[in-house]
Amino acid sequence: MSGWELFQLWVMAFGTIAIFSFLYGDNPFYKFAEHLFAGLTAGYYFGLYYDTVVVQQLWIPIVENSKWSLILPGIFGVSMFARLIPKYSWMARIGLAFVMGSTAGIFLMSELHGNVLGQMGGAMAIQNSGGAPNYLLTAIAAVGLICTLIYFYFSKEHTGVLGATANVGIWFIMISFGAHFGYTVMGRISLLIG
Amino acid sequence: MKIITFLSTLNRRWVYTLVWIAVIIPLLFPMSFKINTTPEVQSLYDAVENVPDSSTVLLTFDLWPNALAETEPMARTALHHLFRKNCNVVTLTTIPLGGPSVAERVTREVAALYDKKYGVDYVNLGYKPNYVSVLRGLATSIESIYPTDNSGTMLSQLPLMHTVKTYDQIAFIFIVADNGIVDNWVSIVNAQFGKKMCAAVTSVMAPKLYAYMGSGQLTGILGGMKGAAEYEQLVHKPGLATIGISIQSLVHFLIIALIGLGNLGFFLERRAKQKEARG
Amino acid sequence: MRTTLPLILAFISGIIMVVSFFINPEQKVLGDISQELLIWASIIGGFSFLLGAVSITRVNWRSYKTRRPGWGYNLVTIVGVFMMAIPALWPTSWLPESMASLAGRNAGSVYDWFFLYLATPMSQTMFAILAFYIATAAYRAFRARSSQATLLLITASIVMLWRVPMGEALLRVIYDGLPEIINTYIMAGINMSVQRGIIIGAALGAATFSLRILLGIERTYMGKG
Amino acid sequence: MLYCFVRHLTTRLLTGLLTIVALVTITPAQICAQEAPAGFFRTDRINMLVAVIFFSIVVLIYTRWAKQGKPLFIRKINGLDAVEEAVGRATEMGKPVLFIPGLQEIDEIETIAGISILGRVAKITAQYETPLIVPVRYPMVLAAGMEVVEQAYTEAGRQDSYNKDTVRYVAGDQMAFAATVNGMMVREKPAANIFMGAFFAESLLLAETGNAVGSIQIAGTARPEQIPFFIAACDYTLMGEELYAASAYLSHEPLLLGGLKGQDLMKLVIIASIIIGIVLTLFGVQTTFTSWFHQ
Repeated sequence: MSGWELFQLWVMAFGTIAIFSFLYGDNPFYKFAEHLFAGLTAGYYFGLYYDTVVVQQLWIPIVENSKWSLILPGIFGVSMFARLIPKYSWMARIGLAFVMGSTAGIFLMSELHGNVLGQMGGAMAIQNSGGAPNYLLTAIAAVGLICTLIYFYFSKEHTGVLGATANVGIWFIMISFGAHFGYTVMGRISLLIG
Repeated sequence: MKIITFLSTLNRRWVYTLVWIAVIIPLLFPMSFKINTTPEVQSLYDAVENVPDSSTVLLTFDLWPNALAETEPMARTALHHLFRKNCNVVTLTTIPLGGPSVAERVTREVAALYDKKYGVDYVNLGYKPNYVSVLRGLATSIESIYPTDNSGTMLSQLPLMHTVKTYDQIAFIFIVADNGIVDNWVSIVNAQFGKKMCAAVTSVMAPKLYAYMGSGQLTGILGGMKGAAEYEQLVHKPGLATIGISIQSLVHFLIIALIGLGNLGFFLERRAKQKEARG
Repeated sequence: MRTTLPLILAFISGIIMVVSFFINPEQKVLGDISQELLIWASIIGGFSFLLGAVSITRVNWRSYKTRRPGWGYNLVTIVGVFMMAIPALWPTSWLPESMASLAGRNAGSVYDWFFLYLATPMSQTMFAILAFYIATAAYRAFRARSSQATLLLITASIVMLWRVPMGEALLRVIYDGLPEIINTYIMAGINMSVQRGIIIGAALGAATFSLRILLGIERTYMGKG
Repeated sequence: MLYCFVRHLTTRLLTGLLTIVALVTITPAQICAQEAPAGFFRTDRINMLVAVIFFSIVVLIYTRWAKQGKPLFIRKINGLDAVEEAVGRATEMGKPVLFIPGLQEIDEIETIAGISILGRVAKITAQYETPLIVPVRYPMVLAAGMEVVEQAYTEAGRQDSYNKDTVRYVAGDQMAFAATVNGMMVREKPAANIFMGAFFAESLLLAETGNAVGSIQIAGTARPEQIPFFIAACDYTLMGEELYAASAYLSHEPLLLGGLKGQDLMKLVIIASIIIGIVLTLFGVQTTFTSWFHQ
């Protein structure tokens, strides 16, 4: 173990112990590590966004491939910094409009097409397990889906038939959340062991 | 009555020490149990096996630094599996913190074992903001979204990128993620461009993906350290996950015991109160 | 003008995306416009993240300047920012050949070293702490208060047993096919159908939210003034 | 009882179903099953065109009805009675109520829902003059929170008893926020803790300390991975969309109300289509209807 590797080990140990100390109560040692981590993250973002956006997405295409049209998004991007000055903060909205508009356009399509229609297609097919069609599983899948949707139906009081289906729905939901609970606990423990 | 007082006043520090013990014992005396494969992991393995050899596969590192214990073993095993099949690997990430650095480091380490050359056999495109632009934009032209790779070399100088222009030249997408990005890969890329894909995710994210598995939008799921351990068995590359999963067993028993004990105390207290109310 | 122009731009860029979904990819004209819009959204998005990093530094700098209580910690944050940012932005040409790899963001740079040996362990430990909280919560907080919570805790215990090799072996002792039944009927059956219901519900919610942004009905993202 | 359920369905659902069934019959099967054809328009995505147009019409109609003040019924979310009950208990014991509107910025939907529920809780605490504590994590959420609480106190005619630091900015960082709020819980010993909004891993920390202090806890969040913890650790939990329904029910804000009602009708149409689809598939009838939903 060379001196340099020992130093590296010490630095990692410092980070780990400083954060673990929070278990035994909030202390200045933890506060120091916490604030250092916040700084490192912000610094990481500085380096990353300057390099991947300003240099790689703007400077190189303009200089190398002379793609002058990229100057416009560059200007809108810089106008985002107007948000720091309250008086001119409205200027940042133009750039934001492009981002929000295009993202909303894509999501409107992908959520309906990929998620709603895609999942409905899956719900109509015969579920198979171990290669063979499994009709019990198909029944469970159909009943579970319909009851879950009914449980999250708010336009009518949960009484009568609607109430009964919603009740079945809550039992399905509790089992699913139980499984989710087990998986989450498992995940947290793996992070401790890792 | 004595049990109730003991149960309700157990100090949290005791519980912490119990957890430490439950982690350290299996480290000292390793116990190994047979890890059998669940259907989701088997169909993921088969899907990657069916990818034609020496075709190009997109491997994503959509992961933050905090869940590397679960996601890094999956990425490593996937790289072993793909390089063994002589596939070209293009890596990218939609996560700003950690994604680019981990993709760079892990891919280079595993590629060195198979003496793969950067630029010819594998390329790291790195990170670009606004994941929606990346997922949707790669369908039309990779070069327009990624003018250069992660270290700033122009794509025109990388031989592999001369042939790989859009999703059409990519045979399979292997997603490694610890957040909800898999939903977007499925609802944008799989639904609109029909790319076959599978997802290796942290345990927290796994239960949701069964719905995508059921509708055939995903061809396989690796869930948390257990999924990673099964995949390592199938690829015959036992690594961090196989060791980790055996340690985990004892802590799981501890948690279940704690829930049971806690509820025991709760019921005894409630019965005692009811007796008092009646008495 | 301050509110109508952004709304019109948001509508136009949204409609371009919607229409390009229905138009054949071979159509050059619209294909290029939508691709160009995606690149713009990515670049502008990058600047807004850069703004985030700037404002964190500014907030800490101001509380350090005004000596607000705990200003020492704010100084630590500012030092952290520049510890990472300066080596990453340092042009390699200003360094002698031997030390060139220290600049920039690649493996072997100071930036990467700080990320690997300082930021990553801290962030991993922050999440590892949660394992302890789960243990104490399992003991002190998770109560079978109602029949629903009881069902949740029972299913959770079964799944936790099933997901671990030792636990799975125990389940096989009870009944050999039990792990497979758990996987098929609990995970790929009940859990799958409920997750499907939640995905459909969430997708409808997201689509409604996107529709409102597109038509300019939803304006909270523009903030006051 | 069954009759009213069916009647309720037919008045609105019929229109939705009729449009889908009509369109299904006129578009012959072969158009839908084709690869992306040459022509200008992707005819293989007609099903999406119908879905988007139908969805947009439904949501926009309901939003307009809501804006016009039409009476749109939303069932009372039973988590809300628990909230009123908890505040009542806090008043009897003369102990404060602690409310956290989630841990995210103001532009997140969950935080907006949390703030509107805060408005309702503040109105009750104003009437009973119960002390209220609202720790927040971001300056913008602080501003919105103060606005809502002050307005609630004025509406309840208790302008004088409103004090400025009910809503307080605690800390920016996730773990530091949890630690400080835990300190508050142990010191103030609130009778009721209400967590409404987006929560992450630290939700466990808050719920557990609240348990130790012995307060009634009611939580509401839309994040599926946090809901199980809240169910196990709190007395009552609003799950996923219930959080949004509760805020729409309370605030009657046209945007929220319209959207929710539109999504409800879509759910009915989806359930009906799935039932038709399964019946057709079971009988092995591969019609245009089922082919619509396969990518």
